[in-house]
Amino acid sequence: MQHFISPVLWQFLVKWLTHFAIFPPEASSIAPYADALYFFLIFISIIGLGAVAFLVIFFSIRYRQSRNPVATQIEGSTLLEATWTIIPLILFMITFVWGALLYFRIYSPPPNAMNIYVVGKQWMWKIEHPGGQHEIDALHIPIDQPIQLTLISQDVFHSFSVPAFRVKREVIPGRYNTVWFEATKPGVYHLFCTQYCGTLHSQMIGWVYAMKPEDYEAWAAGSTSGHSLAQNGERLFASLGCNSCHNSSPNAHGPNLANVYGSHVQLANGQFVTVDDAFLRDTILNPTLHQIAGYAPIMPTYQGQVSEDGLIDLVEYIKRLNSSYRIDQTIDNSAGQPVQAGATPGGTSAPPLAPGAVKP
Amino acid sequence: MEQHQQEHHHHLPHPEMGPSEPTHTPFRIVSPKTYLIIACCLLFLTASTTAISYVELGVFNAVVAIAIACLKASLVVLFFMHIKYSSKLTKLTVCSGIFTFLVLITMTMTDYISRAWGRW
Amino acid sequence: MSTIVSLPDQSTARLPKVSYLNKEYGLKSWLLTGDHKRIAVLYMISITFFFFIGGAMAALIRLQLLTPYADLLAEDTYNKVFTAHGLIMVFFFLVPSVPATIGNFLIPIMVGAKDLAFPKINLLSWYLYVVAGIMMLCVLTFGGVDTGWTFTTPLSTHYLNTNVVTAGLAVFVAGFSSIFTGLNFIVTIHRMRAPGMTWFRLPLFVWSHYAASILMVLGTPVLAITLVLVVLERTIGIGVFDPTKGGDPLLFQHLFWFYSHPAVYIMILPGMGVISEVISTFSRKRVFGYTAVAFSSVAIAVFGFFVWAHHMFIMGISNYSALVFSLLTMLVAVPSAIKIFNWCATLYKGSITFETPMIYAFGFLGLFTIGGLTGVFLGSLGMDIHLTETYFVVAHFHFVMVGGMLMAYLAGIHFWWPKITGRMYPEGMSRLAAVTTFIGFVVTFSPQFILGYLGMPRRYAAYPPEFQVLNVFSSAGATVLGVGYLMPLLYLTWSLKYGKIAGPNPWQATGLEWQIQSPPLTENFEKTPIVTHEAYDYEWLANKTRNEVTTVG
Amino acid sequence: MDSHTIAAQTAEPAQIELEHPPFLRHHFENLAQQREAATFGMWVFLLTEIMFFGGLFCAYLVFRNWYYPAFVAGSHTLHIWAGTLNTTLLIISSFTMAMAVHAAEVRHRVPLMRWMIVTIILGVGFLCVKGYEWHDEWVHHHVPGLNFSIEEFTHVNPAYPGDKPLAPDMAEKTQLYYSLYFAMTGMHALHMVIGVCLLTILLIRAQAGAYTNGHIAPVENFGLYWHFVDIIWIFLFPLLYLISRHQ
Repeated sequence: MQHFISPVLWQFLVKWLTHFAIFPPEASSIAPYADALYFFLIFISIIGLGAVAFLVIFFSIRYRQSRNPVATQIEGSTLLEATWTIIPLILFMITFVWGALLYFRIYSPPPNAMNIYVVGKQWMWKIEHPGGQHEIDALHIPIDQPIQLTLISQDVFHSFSVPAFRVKREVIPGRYNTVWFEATKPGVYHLFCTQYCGTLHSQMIGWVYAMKPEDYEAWAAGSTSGHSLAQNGERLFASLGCNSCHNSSPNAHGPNLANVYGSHVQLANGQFVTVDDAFLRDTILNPTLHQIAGYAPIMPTYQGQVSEDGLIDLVEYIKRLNSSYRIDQTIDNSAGQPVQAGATPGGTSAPPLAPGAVKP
Repeated sequence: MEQHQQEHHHHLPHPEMGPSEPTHTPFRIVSPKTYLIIACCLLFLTASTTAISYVELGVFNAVVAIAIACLKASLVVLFFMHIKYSSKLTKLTVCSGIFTFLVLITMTMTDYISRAWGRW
Repeated sequence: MSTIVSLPDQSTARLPKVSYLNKEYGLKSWLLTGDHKRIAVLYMISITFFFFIGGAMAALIRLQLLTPYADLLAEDTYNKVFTAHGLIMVFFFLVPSVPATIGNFLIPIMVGAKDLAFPKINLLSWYLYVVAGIMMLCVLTFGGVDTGWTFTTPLSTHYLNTNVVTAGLAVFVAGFSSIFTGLNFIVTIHRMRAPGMTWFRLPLFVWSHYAASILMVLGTPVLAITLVLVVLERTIGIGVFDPTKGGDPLLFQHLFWFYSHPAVYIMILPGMGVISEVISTFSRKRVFGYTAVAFSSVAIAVFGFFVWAHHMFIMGISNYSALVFSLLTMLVAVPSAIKIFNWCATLYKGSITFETPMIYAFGFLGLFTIGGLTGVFLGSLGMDIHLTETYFVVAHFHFVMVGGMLMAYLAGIHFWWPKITGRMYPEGMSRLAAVTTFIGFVVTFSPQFILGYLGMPRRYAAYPPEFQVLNVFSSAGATVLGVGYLMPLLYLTWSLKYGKIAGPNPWQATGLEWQIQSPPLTENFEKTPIVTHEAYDYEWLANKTRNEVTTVG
Repeated sequence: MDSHTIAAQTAEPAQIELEHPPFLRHHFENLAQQREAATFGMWVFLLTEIMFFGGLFCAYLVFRNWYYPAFVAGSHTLHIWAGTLNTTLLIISSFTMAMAVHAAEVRHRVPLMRWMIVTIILGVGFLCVKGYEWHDEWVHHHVPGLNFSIEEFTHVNPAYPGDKPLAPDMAEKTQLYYSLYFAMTGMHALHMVIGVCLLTILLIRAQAGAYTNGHIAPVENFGLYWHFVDIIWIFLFPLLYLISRHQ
């Protein structure tokens, strides 16, 4: 625009030649599978379109009025119609099965996936690594390592999309959604919000930095805020007074939370559920909906009192509680020094958790 | 209900039966007695559904309440709204409405119910 | 058969002395009319008006996307522009396009009736449309609305301060306009058929309108109540869709798409009806497999209600549910495939000419095939994850809605223009317009498939620079497309006064509407016709013409 | 008939004959066709109404499954006598409406008007009871969005001393119960108001004998509408008032 006389057309051609791409980079373990299905679909589309185009063009030439002045009336043909009902049906069924398999591949995280939390808000992505690295509109990940994202929005619908990885998941308020991927090539890839989310929707974009594991380690060590999510969670746990009921004493009012993550618990209504991230979050906000059998419904709701980030901290803390000792320690700490929720006062940083906690 | 059918067929005075009406069905006047009996049934069912709701039946409270409501609605549709005496087309119309409503409910509920089955 | 008016052929044709157009004069005679043909004309004027407003919005969108930055329009303006484009094109153009204009004009004639069953309700439907349209224009004038046409909660309910309530109510009112049109069609097709006009003698145009009407009547009210809940949520905060109050925003998606997916079939089915008529007429051959085409319309209508959640695959509906909806989506694609192949087979051993409507119809066949097949991409669960919410979806539904429905609409307008106005349009110009539209369309929307696979999200006011080249192609195509749409506006208006007199049956088509004068009488038929032949019976037509010649000679 | 002479449908044909009474619209072949079309059209409109309320019922079902205790507590605050009374009123009004249609069918003008007046009175009675209930809910701060408070649900309801008070998080969900309660009963009441207005218009015209000359379609179709509104209430009553009353 500055150079009014600049050869726009030439620039355009240069741009075309240098930037033209038909496919985004295949940078995840899933991408080749998605592309394979895409090629199959393109293939059947070309066949279908080719068939239609051929029939239309051929008949138009062969049976144009000048060549075929009188039409021959034909009622129809059950056999032919059955053919072009069944062939598309078979192709569509293949597509269905193939698509379903791919879907479950994309949405079923492997058990060894490393978990990263993503909070969407108008109009930015807040990425929270368990080790305490906080990022805005950027996501650093190691390659060759399955990454599971736990996604939640604190306001409207967003959608987390990394085209190079061929994954996308709606980020909705009030509920954890998850998606996973395993990057295969180091590089920098687009991260888009694809669900219209208000005025600056088109600026809710960022970058995914896929790094070699050693680079990632270096980045993680250099970018940590000093407090892991679990440590923040512990502080919040104490300041909200959770440990006054959730402790290891035999007459505690609430269930002991040590090792609760991943276990099967029975609810007051008799159902059994597996404790996962979503369950933990929901119980903090709507305890009565998830009343554990054997306990009185006395837990207050924390709806509106804890931000989504705070909830992530709490979830992460509870997830990593593997002995009652930690909770009982928390009681002592909190008795001595009450800590403000969410704040990170300088001198009171809790001792590091179990060695595995900060590990990416 | 069957023994109360003292309704008489009553063709409206139309001299030419339109040849355009292959599915023409005569309109039928239902007797007031039928209406009265249906109204009494409806009132009885109202009383019983209220009464039954005070009896502990577990999940069947809801089932019974809905069943009675459906029964009442059917009586209204069949007799007050003359569906019992109407053409197949009108019957089909009612069914299609109920069908689409059920599609809405069941297909939505497949999502809500199976969400609780856990992730894959 | 004696009932059918015989008129001289086109070369010596005169405009009839009395027709629905000159029966009465004055604005009042139009605004208070009960005549389905006049209401159709009123509708045609109104939807053309909204089409060009929506088109202007599209032009702004394409201009904005010429560069990767939010430079022509600011982000909030851009959001308002694409919302206006979506709302206007969906609810004020596509939904009423073929049914309320061509359908309104032709369905009573095709079934051999004097009017629709409820002329006043028909007029009411138009007035509701006008009221809704005025509300929408008010929305645009007083600051716009930026929800996107999908009204996604909680964005629309809590996070925007534009005219969401007015826009929602406008769509609510427009919905009832559509319901009343559908209701009228259903009753007319069931109850007003002429003697001898059995179901399987009905033109396929009527079948497809019947199917679309079922969708209108059963689907639209769900949208209406959903919008009422959105408005209540926004005004007093009732919380049904608000996650902070325990509501569920996904419930909004369920209810919204319960209508808005069938709405796609409301938009496309009438277009399919037009294509059946046009292809048959210009091949001088009955539609191949009439029954299959007729039943595939009904099958689309029925299956159309079972597939809505394919708009929600990535939103977190249960995986089991996603499986079911994906499977049903694949099934609903089959009837469309049947139709396409049956139309192709209709050409076989026909005697084909290439008048303007036929060119539009060929355009429809190609573009709708692409649109339909890319729909299979999106219905396939795993592929949908990558493609949904990108330009691939934009390209897909534009291929179906614009490449399909708009092509069909233009085919229909050109096909029945002689019947509606009594005059022909300039054939050379119109063929040029048809070809221009086709080329413009392909250039505009094909690059968007690639953009979509590259991952460019929809509804972006600005985008990463590497997507620019394809966007430039798309915008360039849009200018061609714009010319293609302006041309008919000009020459059709011109033809109102200067067009050649068409005569009753310029295409030598078999439909009942072609056996009466053009433009028709207010009551359509001088005497109620008695139908003795099937639809698309060209032998019957040839016989009839021969008899007339012998009688006259 | 010579259709040329008959103007657009707004004008009525001038001559009154047996087979062409003034209420036969020009585009119908005969009365039977007109009456069937009218009835069928009404039924198609009622389909629309089914789906209109269907969306609300769907929402109700979802949230009732999720927040059952809140729905129980919410339901227990409603006056069961009012609900039962209203159901009774509506059923009787449906009966009187059916009788009105019957009176029109047998062409008895005075009974037709009497049954219509009774129906109007019953309809207004229903609305009065409903209005009383709404007022009561307003006083108790049960109106979501406007003056909602969970106060009553976190304490024991004196009418149902057996009910345990709800925990605050569940008590918050009663708001959804009330949202749906007001949306559903509000939509229903709106239909009732429209119904009463229409019936008043019909009554005025019935006085002039408009519906006792064989032209019963308006009365008949209004009857269908009225019965439909009754049916909606027949479902609303157990769904809203009778949740777990035995507790």
